[in-house]
Amino acid sequence: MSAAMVFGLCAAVAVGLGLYGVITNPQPLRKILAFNLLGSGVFLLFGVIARRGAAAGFGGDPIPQALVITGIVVAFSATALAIALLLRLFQATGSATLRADAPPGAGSDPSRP
Amino acid sequence: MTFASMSFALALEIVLAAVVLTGAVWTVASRETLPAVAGFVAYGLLLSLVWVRLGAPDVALTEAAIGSGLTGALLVGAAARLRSGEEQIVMERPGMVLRVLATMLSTTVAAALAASVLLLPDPAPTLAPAAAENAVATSLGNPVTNVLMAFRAMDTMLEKIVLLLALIGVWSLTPDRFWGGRPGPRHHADPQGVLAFVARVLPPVGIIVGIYILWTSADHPGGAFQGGTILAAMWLLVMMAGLADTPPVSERRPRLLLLAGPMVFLIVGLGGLAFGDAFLAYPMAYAKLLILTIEFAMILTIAVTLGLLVAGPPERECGS
Amino acid sequence: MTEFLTAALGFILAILAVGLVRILRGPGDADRMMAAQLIGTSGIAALLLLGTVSGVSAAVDVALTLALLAAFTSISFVKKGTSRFEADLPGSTEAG
Amino acid sequence: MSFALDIVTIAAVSAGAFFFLAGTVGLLRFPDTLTRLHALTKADNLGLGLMVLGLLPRTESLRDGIKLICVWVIVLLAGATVSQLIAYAARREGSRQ
Repeated sequence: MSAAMVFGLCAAVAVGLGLYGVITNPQPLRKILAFNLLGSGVFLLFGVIARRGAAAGFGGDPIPQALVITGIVVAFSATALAIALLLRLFQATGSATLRADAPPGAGSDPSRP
Repeated sequence: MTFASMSFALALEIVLAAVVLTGAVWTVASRETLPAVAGFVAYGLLLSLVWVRLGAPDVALTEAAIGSGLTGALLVGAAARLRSGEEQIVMERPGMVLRVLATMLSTTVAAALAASVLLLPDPAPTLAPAAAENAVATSLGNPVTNVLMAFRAMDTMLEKIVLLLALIGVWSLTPDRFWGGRPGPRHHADPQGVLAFVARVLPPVGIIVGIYILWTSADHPGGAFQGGTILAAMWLLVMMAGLADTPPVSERRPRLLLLAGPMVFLIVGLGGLAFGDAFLAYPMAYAKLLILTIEFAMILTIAVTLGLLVAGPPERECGS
Repeated sequence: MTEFLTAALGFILAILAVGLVRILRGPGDADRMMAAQLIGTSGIAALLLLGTVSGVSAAVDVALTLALLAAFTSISFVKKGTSRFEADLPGSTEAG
Repeated sequence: MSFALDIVTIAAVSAGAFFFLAGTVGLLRFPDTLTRLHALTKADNLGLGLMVLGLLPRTESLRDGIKLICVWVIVLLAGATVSQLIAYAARREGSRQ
């Protein structure tokens, strides 16, 4: 049992938890949170693979590490866009639900004068 | 290293993983949104400890800056705005069947991943020697910067364009009558108060640290994203304290800054096509200079892009 | 020495876990924010210890970044979390 | 010399850990928000400060030492601000009930 192994198992559990949250949580914001959790688990798996490839005097294989850095930035972009969409939905309908048959809420749409 | 200290280190890693997973469980399980967000931020913070332990301080920096810090601020803002609609949704909990199925599916996925972690090939495949061999080409000491800026520079350039596209997507959600206006609410605070004080004292320190993180990335962990994120956070702090307002999205200066990084990257890339072997091929003698030029243009672009992404779409007219 | 610092690190992680439980239980928003602050500070302490234990000197840079971003996040957490107290109205954020 | 520095490290890190413990116990056991806040600031100021002091002899260069102290100063500044904001929010919450 090595350090990489411990964190690899930790990553697998994080992915499972994230997946469960994405499916079962009714609030869209919580789904976004859970999706980020899932993504961070995947990044951690990359980190474990990078750690196992430590060679040539480096603490880990730099290629997976660089991929994770790019991945974190892209995940942030996607999260920002998802949150903007969600807030717009809330503004337009007065509720932040994904149900199609939701009753129209009391929210006011500022685009309508 | 003796056996005793080995197991001591292993115990530490198990404790760390357990605390990380506590944060993760609670992010999913908490009933209210704001504590769930706080849990996620704590999880991100602990994850950067894990990255340090995995020998990846570059990733730890990114996780601390973007993954935990800026994402946290974004989520906190959204959670605070959505609070009034929360009670209604809590009612629509999914049924028993769905929850059992979801549990089975996620357990299966987690188990499969765990099995594949345990069955990873030995010795592990690695590109580290190749990265070390080719480091001469750029004369940079940090292998991750080498990969990001030279070996896989195309990915990094496209990633910047993804950031820009996300911002365009966010802006396109603007209600018609606010188009070209200012993002976010106008914050007011007592100019003599503690928030205004910290927003005057912290940003100079933050700017120095941000530039230092970029400057040190040639040979030590760091980089333009990490530095740019710190700059963005300082800018947002100043706006939150009401010392400055968000710029209208129709203004020319922020738009030029948004484009500066990708444009410099593209010009250098095309220069490689004209004078070198391929797109983004740096001539060996100028490699370090060109990479640093791109990174300095990048840090400004990243700071402005991230700041505006967190600020959201315009929701006021220019004057108000 | 490494053993001692590792033990100290384990202790700080335990403190951090207690902070997590505190956010979970609440009861008030103020308690949750205090717990968040405790998590930030103990996380930074843990990072500094971990850097020394693991021999990663760049951990100090990570700690610097974390200190700045944690400051930013906890300030926005407190400000947004207290928005029901209308913290955005002029002059209402501070006691003055 | 190195023995003396080891003693400094052990003493300061232990004292720092003690203040972290004190702050946490206070956060859990003290009766109201303001006293809990008082306990918490001990962890911020003294806990982390003593940890930094203890780790200073372990740093490899002067630059790392300066950065360590910077970390502490930033946390102090942020902690003081956040405590003020929390205290103010708590006072308003209390006066409204």
